[in-house]
Amino acid sequence: MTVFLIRRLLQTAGVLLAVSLVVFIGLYAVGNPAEILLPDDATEAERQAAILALGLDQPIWVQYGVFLKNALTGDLGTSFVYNTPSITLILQRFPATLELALSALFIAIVLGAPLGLYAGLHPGTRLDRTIVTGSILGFSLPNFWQGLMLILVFSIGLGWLPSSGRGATGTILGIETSFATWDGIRHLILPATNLALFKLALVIRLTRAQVRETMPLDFVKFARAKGISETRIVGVHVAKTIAAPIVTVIGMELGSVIAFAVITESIFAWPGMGKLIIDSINKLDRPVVAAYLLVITFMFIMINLIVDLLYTALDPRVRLGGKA
Amino acid sequence: MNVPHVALRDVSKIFTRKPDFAERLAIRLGLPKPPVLRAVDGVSLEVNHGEALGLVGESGCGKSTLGRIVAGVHGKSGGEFRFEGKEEAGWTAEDARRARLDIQMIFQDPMSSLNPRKRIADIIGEAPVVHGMVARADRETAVAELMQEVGLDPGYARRFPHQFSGGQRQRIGIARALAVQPKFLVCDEAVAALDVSIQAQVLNLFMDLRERRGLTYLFISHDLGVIEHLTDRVAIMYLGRIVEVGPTPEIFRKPAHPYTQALLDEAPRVGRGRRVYVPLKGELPSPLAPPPGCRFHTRCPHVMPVCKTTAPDLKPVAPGRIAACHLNDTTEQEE
Amino acid sequence: MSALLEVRGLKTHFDTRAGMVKAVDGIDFTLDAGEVLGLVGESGSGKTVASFSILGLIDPPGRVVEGSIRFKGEELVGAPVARMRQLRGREIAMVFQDPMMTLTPVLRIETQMVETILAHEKVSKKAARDRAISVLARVGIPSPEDRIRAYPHQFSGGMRQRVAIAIALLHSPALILADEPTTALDVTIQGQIIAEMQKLVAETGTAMVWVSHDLAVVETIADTVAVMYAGRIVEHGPSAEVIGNPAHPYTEGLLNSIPSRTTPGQRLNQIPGMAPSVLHLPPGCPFAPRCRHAIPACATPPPVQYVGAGHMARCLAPLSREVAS
Amino acid sequence: MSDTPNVIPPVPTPSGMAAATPSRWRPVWEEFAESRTALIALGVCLLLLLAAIVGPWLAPQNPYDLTEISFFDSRLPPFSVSPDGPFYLLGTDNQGRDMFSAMLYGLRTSLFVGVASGVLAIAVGVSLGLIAAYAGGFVDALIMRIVDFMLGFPTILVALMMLAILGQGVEKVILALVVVQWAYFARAVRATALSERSKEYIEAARSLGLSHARIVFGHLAPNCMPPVIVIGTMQVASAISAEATLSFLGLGLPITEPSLGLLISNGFNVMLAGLYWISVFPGLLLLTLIFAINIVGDRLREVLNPRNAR
Repeated sequence: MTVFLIRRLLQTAGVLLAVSLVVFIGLYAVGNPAEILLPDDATEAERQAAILALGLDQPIWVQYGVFLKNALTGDLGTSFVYNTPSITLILQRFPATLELALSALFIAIVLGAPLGLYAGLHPGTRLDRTIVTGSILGFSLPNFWQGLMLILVFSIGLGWLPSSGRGATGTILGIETSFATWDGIRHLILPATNLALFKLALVIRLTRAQVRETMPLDFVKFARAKGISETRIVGVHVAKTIAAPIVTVIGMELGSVIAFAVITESIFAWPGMGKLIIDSINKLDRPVVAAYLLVITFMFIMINLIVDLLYTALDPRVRLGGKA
Repeated sequence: MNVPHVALRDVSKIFTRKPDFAERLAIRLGLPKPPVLRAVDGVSLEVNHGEALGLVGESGCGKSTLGRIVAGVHGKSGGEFRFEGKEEAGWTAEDARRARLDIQMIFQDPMSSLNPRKRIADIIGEAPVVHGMVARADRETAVAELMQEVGLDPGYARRFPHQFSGGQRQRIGIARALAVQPKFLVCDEAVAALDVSIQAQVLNLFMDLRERRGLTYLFISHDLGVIEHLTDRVAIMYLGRIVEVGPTPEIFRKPAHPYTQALLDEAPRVGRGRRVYVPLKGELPSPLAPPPGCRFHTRCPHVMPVCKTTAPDLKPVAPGRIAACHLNDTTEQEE
Repeated sequence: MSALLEVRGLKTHFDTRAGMVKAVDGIDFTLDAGEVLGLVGESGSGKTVASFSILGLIDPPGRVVEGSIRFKGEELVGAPVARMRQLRGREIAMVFQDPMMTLTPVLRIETQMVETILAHEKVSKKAARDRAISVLARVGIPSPEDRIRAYPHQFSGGMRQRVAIAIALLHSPALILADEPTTALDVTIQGQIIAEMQKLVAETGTAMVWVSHDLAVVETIADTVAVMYAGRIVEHGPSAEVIGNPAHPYTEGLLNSIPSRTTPGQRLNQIPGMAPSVLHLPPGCPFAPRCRHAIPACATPPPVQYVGAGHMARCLAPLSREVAS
Repeated sequence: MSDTPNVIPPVPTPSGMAAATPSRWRPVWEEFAESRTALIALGVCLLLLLAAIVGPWLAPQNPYDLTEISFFDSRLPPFSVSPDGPFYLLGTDNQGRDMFSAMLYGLRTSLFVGVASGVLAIAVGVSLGLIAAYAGGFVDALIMRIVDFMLGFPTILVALMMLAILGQGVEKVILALVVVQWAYFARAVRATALSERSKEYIEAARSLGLSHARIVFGHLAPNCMPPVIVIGTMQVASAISAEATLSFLGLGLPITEPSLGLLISNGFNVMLAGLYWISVFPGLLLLTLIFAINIVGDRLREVLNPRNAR
């Protein structure tokens, strides 16, 4: 366990450093933010003042050093565009994105796991083939186009659901969320569906593959030979065996769902981190992009850590740090 | 004849995982070091020209690792390896090549020991052509002759391994080894995966080859019946060490080590009828943490206090026989 | 009194891509209460499929296509799934070949034992647990009250096999099907398991079918031996008779193939060729192409002939016929 | 005693094998062909590939030659006949481009980007994976840390950031896709190579004194190919999808080299006004292409999986 923690700590530091370096260098090479921020008719003096104020006159390594030092104190720079600390900007948008991501993951698991389980238990049947083909279709649909089609059909065609923005929010248990109001939920349905579809396909395929791999194993046959019911075999023996890998993958996917929200948020004008980042890229708002990447990296590492711990809890054979 | 074909002195093989940075840090903080697996622990053994030496032991005793060291598939961690009297450290490139090709290996698993994507002709014919023993133009003839020698129809040379049965695949493996004209075969459980009737065919083939080519064998097996039938001398291993060596008939008649005794008692043999088993007690200790003193003391029916502290040395117990057991000490002291 | 188990004309076939695999193709045998039958054969002979057929544990594409299996007079072929479930683990128990694979890795030994008891009996969890502990003690697991909380991976192979045997014994079944239970174990551990099984059979009077490829192992424990070849039983009789005085040329060939039966260094008296594919069996005796005594008449299905008391061979010209008459 | 010959008489080949199988791939193909869906999908793939190759000769107009485009024909619905004469099977876009022609050109670009990035990613990933597996130690650790790092982040995010830095362009998109894809191949190849390396045929090759290069490329590499084929197929599909997404977000291809994704993006702006065809038809074509490739890939996965071998 100690080894595991030390290793993780070192990895986290290394990855964050690497990402910060890559991000910083990458962003430095793009355009000159001063040019974009200033009106076209700005004087040379105004331009110099802006460059000075933004610290753009310093050599690149000095800028990086300042950037790192500030990052360690939680200051990831101030947005050129909004003139607010970029970390504040991102954290403001975070709840909306998280809400979207969790809804999508929820849909994917609730629909995907039973479908995958059924398909895995009845391989080769008509329904199995339909589910499998459907799941291939699911991950073949380009996410953005599928979003457009959802809007075309349900907003424009049928007029059932709103196509853009986040609806009214309310408070549940002190958390401000769309789930509190009907309007909020209505606004959430299409983007959540859009984001869920890809992961739904993944959950189906993963569950099916795991079930198919587990069912022919000797211990399932031995459980049958003991005379226990099929329900208990599938519900306890098989389910517990495949839980660890499935939970791991789904957990990892939470990060990817948050990242993928970039596209969904652009299409449905959802005011989350993803939309912010696309806007910031287009406006060359360097501090926000940098802060976003660092926040996302940190989040990924935390998610991985939690998933690893969860895996240990679910599978008795795994002991962290090779202490078995 | 006086110089052994292969001689090992105090050979050991240690498997460790190099600790990464985090683990080194943890060790510095006072955590235990990662376990070290001494698969082979100070083994000395000589195999003479033309003899068939058996190597017996249970799973995890290091017999396969020892075989691979002899065949040059694994390197050793320590000790001396002499090939025809010459120590490995003093080999020229030509010596090394000769030693490597002279000793060939026959593997256990007929499924995984043949490259599934190569045709039989390529499997058998590749090495001799690479080493210039056979001209490329003569490859086909050479392959056909080898296939014939091991009892395969040369007409099958264009086929792939999956088109053969287990016994036939084992013959292909034998032909592959023979292709570089070895004088020494290391057979690692070479018939363990085969059905009894097929096993008999392959054992006969080994005996024929020995006669025809004057081969030296290191025959590794857990099957005492096979060992008794095929070998002249036998060495018994337990947890990385050799506990007894001697001529096969004598050891089978009167083993000098309690472990050998237990193995012989417990191997079921046809024709003994129904009998009540009095098995050896206890489990095989983990090779990661072998017991101190005599490694067999945790299971030995004759265990004495000295066995728990002092490891017995291999000592002569009869002409041509050595064994590592404190029981033999006492008789010596009485003399 | 009727036999405990009566198998008649059992055929289990597998409909595969390559064709119909007749893994078990018409076998008959009976087993009395307390009798131990050794079912011997080489790989692919159908011995394992035969034992799984008895419990109805054949997975598709396999299927019992014909025949009858009567257990205590009750027909098992075509019996309702619910009825089979009642019998499994309670009346007929099974021990598998690979002890590393038979226990569910993520469940405690306790869970796996208690659920087996509760599946067949209405007892309290506490009572079930106590019984599980006592059975573990009986099969030689040290400090069972602690070890029952462990997971399978915390046991060695030999210990896991003991746990599997304990699970089989939970309901004192009338019949145990043991499918190569010692094949995956080391010699000294095999010795322990055989000794354990010998003791249990003697104590409980359970009947047993011991499936094995190893005649030597079977001889130590079985009352009668049935030898299978290409999906059929070719010889069946008291174990001393079958091994000491084989009637079928295949049995004789098998015995001759065992190295320890021949003087060391001598060529073994091998059976030539290899077992036929059960996809394309010859119409007559399947062993005829490899048989040194084969005659042209062997191209027709061989008759069952008795060569001694309860000693049959499916052969036109059994080797020890003169003994019978 | 020796009346039984030592040599096994040549026996007919064991069960179920074709008498003299000329190659190991034949049974794979036969099993593949058992699925009608997969065969149809393969047919669709080949058809689309052909259409992309001969597209410029097939298209009624060159959609990027401004002289051929009539602005007066803009935003015509499908099956329109313009007063000037041309027939627009799938309608026209904002600038009066024939959608059918634009889609043929777009398909060409999309497929090129997908296949090119796939091939390059395979070359990079397979080499690094093999090196990692065979070298072991520090090299292995270094390569695999980078792979873990790459796989830790979602493809689309990394590609997005790279293009934000690099700017638009076909070669830049391909570069970004190679960067995000090679790690999948490296991981798969390394895993297979590690399990193959421990097999006895590799030990046999060593015992026979064959050189390292011969063992790696002659023995190890060919046995690591099945997962590469499967992942390669799927990755081409996902590269096409990723490129479309990036172009849609305005970060992929420049407007001068429109792929299917860019066509969809152009249509998005007018879709809300009811001009559905500009977005829907390229989208359907894109979906068909990706779906067909994925079905082929899925079937290959099923057929090549050693676990499913019968």
